[in-house]
Amino acid sequence: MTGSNRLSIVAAVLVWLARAGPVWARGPRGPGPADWIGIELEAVMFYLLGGLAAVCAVGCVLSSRVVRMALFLFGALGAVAGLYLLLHANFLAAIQLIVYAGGTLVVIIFGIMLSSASAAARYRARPAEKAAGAAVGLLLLAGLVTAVGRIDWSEGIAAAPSAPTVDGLGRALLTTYLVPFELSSVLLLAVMIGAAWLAGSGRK
Amino acid sequence: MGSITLMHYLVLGALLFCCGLLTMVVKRNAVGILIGVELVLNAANVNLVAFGRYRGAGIDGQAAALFVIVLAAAEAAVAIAIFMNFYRHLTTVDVDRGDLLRG
Amino acid sequence: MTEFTAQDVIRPRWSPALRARAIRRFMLAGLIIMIGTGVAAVCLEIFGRSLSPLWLTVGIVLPSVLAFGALFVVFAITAHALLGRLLKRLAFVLFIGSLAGIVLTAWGASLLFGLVDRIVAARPDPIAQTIFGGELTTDEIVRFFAATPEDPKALEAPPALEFVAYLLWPWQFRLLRDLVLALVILGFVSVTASFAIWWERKVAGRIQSRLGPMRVGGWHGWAQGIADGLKLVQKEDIVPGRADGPVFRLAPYLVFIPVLTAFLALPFSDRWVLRDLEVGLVLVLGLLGIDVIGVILAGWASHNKWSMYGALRVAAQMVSYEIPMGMALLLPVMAAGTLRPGAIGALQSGGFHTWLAFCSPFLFAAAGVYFVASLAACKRAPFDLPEAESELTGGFHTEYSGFRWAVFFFGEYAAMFVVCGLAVLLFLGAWHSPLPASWGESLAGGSWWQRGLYALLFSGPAWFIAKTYALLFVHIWLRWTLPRIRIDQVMYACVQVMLPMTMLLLLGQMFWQLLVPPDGITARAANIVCTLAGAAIVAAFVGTAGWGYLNRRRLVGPLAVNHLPGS
Amino acid sequence: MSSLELMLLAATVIPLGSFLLLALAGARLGKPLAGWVATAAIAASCVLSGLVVVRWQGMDAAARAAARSAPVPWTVLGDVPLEVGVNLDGLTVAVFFMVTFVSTWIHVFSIGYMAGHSDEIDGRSKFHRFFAFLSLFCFSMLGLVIADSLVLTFVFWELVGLCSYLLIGFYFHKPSASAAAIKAFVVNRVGDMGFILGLGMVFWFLGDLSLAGAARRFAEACGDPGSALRQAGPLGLDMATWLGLLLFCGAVGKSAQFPLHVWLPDAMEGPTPVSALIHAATMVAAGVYLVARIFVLLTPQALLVVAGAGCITLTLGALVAVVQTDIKKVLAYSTISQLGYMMLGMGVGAWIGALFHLLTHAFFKALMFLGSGQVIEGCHHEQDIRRMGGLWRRMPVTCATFLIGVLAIAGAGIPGTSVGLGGFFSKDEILAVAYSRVYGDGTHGARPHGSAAPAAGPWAMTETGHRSALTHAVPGVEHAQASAPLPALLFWVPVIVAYITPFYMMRCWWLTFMGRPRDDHVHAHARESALMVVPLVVLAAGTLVCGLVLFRPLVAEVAPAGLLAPTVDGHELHEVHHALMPIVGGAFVVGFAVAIALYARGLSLAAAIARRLRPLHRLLEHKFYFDELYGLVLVGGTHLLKGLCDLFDRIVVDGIVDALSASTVRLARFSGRDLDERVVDGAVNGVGRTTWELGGAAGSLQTGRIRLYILLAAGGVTAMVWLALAAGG
Repeated sequence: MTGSNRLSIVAAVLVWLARAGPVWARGPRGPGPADWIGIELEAVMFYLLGGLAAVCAVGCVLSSRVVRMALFLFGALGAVAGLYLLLHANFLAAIQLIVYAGGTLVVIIFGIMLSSASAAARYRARPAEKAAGAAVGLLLLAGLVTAVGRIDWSEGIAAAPSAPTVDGLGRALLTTYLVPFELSSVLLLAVMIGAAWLAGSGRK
Repeated sequence: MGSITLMHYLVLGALLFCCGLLTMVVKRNAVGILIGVELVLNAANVNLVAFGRYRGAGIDGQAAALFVIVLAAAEAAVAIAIFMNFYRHLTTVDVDRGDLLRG
Repeated sequence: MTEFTAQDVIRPRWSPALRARAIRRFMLAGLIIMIGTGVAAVCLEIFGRSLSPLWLTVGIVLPSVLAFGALFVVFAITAHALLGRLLKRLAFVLFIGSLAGIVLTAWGASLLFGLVDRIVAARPDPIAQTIFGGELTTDEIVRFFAATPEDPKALEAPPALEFVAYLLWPWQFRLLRDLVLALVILGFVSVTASFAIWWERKVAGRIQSRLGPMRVGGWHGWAQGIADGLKLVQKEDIVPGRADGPVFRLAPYLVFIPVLTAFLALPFSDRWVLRDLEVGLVLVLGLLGIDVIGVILAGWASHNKWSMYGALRVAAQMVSYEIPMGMALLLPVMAAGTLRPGAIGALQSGGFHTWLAFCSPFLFAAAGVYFVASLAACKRAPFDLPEAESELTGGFHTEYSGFRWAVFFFGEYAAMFVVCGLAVLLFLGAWHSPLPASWGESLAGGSWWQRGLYALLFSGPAWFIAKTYALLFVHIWLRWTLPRIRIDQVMYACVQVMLPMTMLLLLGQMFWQLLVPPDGITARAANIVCTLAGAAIVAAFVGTAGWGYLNRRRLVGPLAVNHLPGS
Repeated sequence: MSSLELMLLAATVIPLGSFLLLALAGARLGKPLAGWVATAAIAASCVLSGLVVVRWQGMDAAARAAARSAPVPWTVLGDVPLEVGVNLDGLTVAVFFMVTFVSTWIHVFSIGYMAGHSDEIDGRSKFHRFFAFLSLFCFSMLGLVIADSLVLTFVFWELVGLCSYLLIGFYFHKPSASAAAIKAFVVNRVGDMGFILGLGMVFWFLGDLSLAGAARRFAEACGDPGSALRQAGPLGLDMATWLGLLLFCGAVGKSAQFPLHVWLPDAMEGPTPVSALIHAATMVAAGVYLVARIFVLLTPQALLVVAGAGCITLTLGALVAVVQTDIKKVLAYSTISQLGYMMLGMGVGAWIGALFHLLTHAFFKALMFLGSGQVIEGCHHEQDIRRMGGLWRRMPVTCATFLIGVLAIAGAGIPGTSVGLGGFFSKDEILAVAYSRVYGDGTHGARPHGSAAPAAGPWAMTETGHRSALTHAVPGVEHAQASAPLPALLFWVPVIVAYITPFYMMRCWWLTFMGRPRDDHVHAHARESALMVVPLVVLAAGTLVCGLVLFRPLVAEVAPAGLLAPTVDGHELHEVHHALMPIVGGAFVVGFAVAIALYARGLSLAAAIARRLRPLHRLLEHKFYFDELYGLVLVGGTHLLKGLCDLFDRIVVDGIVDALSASTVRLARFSGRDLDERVVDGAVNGVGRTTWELGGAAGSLQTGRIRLYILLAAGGVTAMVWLALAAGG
């Protein structure tokens, strides 16, 4: 195949694509949001991210090494952060990254390292337990999905897309949610002291 | 056609929730249980934010999710501290060994 | 940890035969996927079926990504095998070429984007949207070029424009734009890292009264960084026998990718930014926080006690220092009232004295605190305990070698660039020059060369990069002049010194903003004092360097002097 | 704000700054430096307040009124505005200056005193902590002085109490010190409880929490026979009286008046400078100051109670002081006694006299406490005067200055002339007013003004019988005893005590400094500290001049600024003085003479007398058994309450239960045995057995394995979800 041939094929494909437009854009469509995430792209991103989250969650259940579980959890957290972005909760996504992925997960990994007698130590559950757990989990999943599926959720898609969330969230935290906000600060303080005491109490 | 509705998020939330629950049931490592809890909390958070977006609850869903994240961080810190003590006393993190309170 | 023999540790990985087989397999897989996807698409096209997003994702998007991934792997393996030797010969050309390529790509891409955006805006039917942004047909592009002011909808078009239209059409899709810009950023990071490696070695040499690398590439060994990179790429890929393989291999990318992603929201100028996100600062901070996980996992997966200790230290240190760092960042955020990097940068356009660091004494102090905390968060000396070579033989990357090790270092230098960039963005005037903005007002709206001059002299990516490199230089400088401190001192400095200090600063700034009227005499006096102090620091910085240069004969040995420029 | 107010405010805040500095960085300042920081702060305050005094003296009435600016609104409680301002008048200025001046020299003294004392607790120096507390105390006290609203007063009042607690318990590792601190705190709380109730009444009835506003509203309310304040309250007193009495409760606690005086002697556990500063010069005076400020809120009945409490207190204190052997305890009881004088003065209407006495007393009592501190410090923490004696050789300056203090407290002066020490004037003034209230004809009030209004208003009798400014008080008010003469005891008891006072003070001084050394060991080591002598001399000088130069006019000037009668008729006062001269003029000579005669030859004569009067002596030695009484009443009361509860339980509750059970028994019999045994017992046993077995089953589930619990919970949730689904169709 000569070079010119190859070029012509590419050009033909391009022309075809340009004239026809993408395959997947053919259906009836309404007016989409003005921002760059179109409805369909949002859907694609949802399936990608949701799939990642689901795969990671299942990986969490199935993997036997706790470090791998932490890794899968990391994946799930990142995917959920992406879902927050899709849901126009930008600030929450960033916070998810900072607090969950950057803080909580580090604490968990720290805990894994400090508490494992050997790197390969694994505790396997008995098959009966696994079976029971799987049965209960699947039944519950089936029940929840059935319950969700009974209702028609298609109405009431959010009308207002991306209002600035930082501003609104900040205002809400200092007005409507002032009491929980303050309480959670107190809780954090208590936790800080408590965790320090708990962790330090053993080594007198 | 095919656009994402609240149902999609709810199903995903249910899946994450069940996975978290299963993790808690199946893992004998204490940290594994903690990881399961985090998954469950994330599932709840996805639902909260999705409801907030699709049911016009405005910022409320996000605020609640924010509190959940904060609580999860606090919970993880305390849990890890407890596991440290557990490990110090029993030299293992196998939660099945922590059955001193059995009836 | 148990004893190993060499046979346990080293697992032979790579041979030409293996390589060829891998290339064949990946290529085959990629081709099959692509063909399959194409056939499916054509079938769908023929039968006129539309797809739901789920099947779209599963059937088309995911296979496309996988196919591209497979082909990229083929490309990487081939490049690794073949280009290595080639690169060695053409190092200079490649370096300059890549530099120019990056700049040109960025520039050209932004021009193209601008053009396409204008076409989209000029289009009669702006409502119709497609999956990737705008359903711009080639006809419309041709029509746009053919249009004259008198007749905006002229249909007759010169045939040459048809070809241009095909070239322009893909650029309307945001995904493609992002891909291009991501490549630019990747290139920029690589160039920065390889340059910084050389720079660091040169600075170290000069500080230690020696020359540093002098041979590779000719002029002062400038190609040393590239040569190092090539050497590392070509090294044997070693995974310790008892390491946790997948985690071990994954860890370097967990360090590198978040830092790379942080460039997503880092503005090089008001328009040279990938996404000027509303929560950009928090996102950058979060992404910087994530790379701890990669480091810890690297240490853990190595199955080596030095790595493990290094990892534990990293976890403690980086997580701790993120708090003062984040809190110091809160001060300019409070002063600017926004988390959007672009908005914060735009605030400081008035010249040296309007930079946020000089707006109040607390911001001035916060700039210093932030800088120290960022040193620690980047594991740089004097806080480089996690990889203290005299205690831990390298810390978390003890077991790493070759390409993965290089990825760690790329990640580290990229992180340094990001934290310094944040400092520049938040405290030191972002992309604006120190010159007062009023001087350049006539240039800003002039002809193209005047605007170019304006961009060069008053605001633009050049200034941002220059200032960031200056801070980067301070990072390097400190590393070779300050002794390393103990880990308990590191933690003490964070928890008992920097944390309370940042809290006090935060409180102080709060009261400052509440109580001091922004145009009052107090604010002005503070502004003047801080500006003078900042100018004095810069002057001292330059003066020290100049003094060192003038006294180089006393400071550096004769061998070095003979090779110094200007001798 | 006027510059004067600003200066006062600054003088108040400076010690707070010093406190913050010492609290944050005191440990780094080190041992002497921290003390000097605090001293410098309070000295700066003193200089500022001195300037204020000088400028105040140079102003005429209009300028003084103009110098006072309107208070700043702070917040609104309900619909009552809460305003903050500086209560700028002559009394404030005088007391402010007194507090800062005395405090300054006590600070200086403290540096010397604490240098010789162990200030280490748990191996760490707490020197800076002492001065931090002192600074905080000064801030609170000064804030109390300048506060112009009852709420602010209460805030600083409590702060003062807190500082007192901290300083008494400074050596908190000593059980006695910490017990004394707690006692002081708790006893004060009792008084403050009344204070806060009184505040509530002010809030409720008057609706204005500023001093001036409350007074105005009070006057209006009392003028109106239908107002709520005129309603009868408990014990036949009206609400107005109760309001005043409750407010007075706070003063009772803080000024150690009769029922609540027990904490003050114990408070001597604190370091001696603390005793001088807090429990002699300033804090205890705060109670009197408070009464002076709320004087206009006190009805005649309330004033009578105040006078009564003061009278009891002054007697009690003086009698107990006679037998005390601990030098600080003697001074403590004499303080109680003198505070009683002040309260008595307040109660009989000698407003100016009482405050005058407060100021002079602050000087000479601080002087004597510091002197005792010098003695204690010099004698290596020996506090028992029986083991001292002959110290005048070793401590000449202390001896001389202490003597000046003794003369002052005894009211020494040349009768019939204007030559005398502070106590001579102030105490006599109180007695003179009491005399005129007891034996006056009640018509004094009409004379100076020549006013047509009859002197029948409830607030008519103040000072020398002049009418208060509240002449609009309606004549029809039913306060029969308002114009009636006071009981004669209120005059005669203080007069008798005026003879006792010089006796016990001279006893103390003589036993300490004169005579032969009774303990060679103590005597041999006694020495004077140079740094500590300076404050003694300064305060002695102050004691000598303060009575004449400064305070009387300053205090008297308050009247125009406040709500009291504008004039003090010097002429009439002199008349009464002259009348009194034969009664008390020579009291100090008599007292001194008796004391010297008793103790000139050591302790033997006194011991013999004590043996003869053993019951009385023991009564006095045990301080009238107040502590024991309180212990008995409080502890016994608790027991009594317990007994009552027990009785209630046994009679009422048990009775009900017994009655129920009896009726149940009858019912059971009535229902028949078969039914009961077969059906009911069977059911009960069945339930029991089932429960037991279920419990066993559940117990086997109780494995202690958390995962199983989670699984079970999840299973339960699953079941519920499916049930709900099934139910929902």
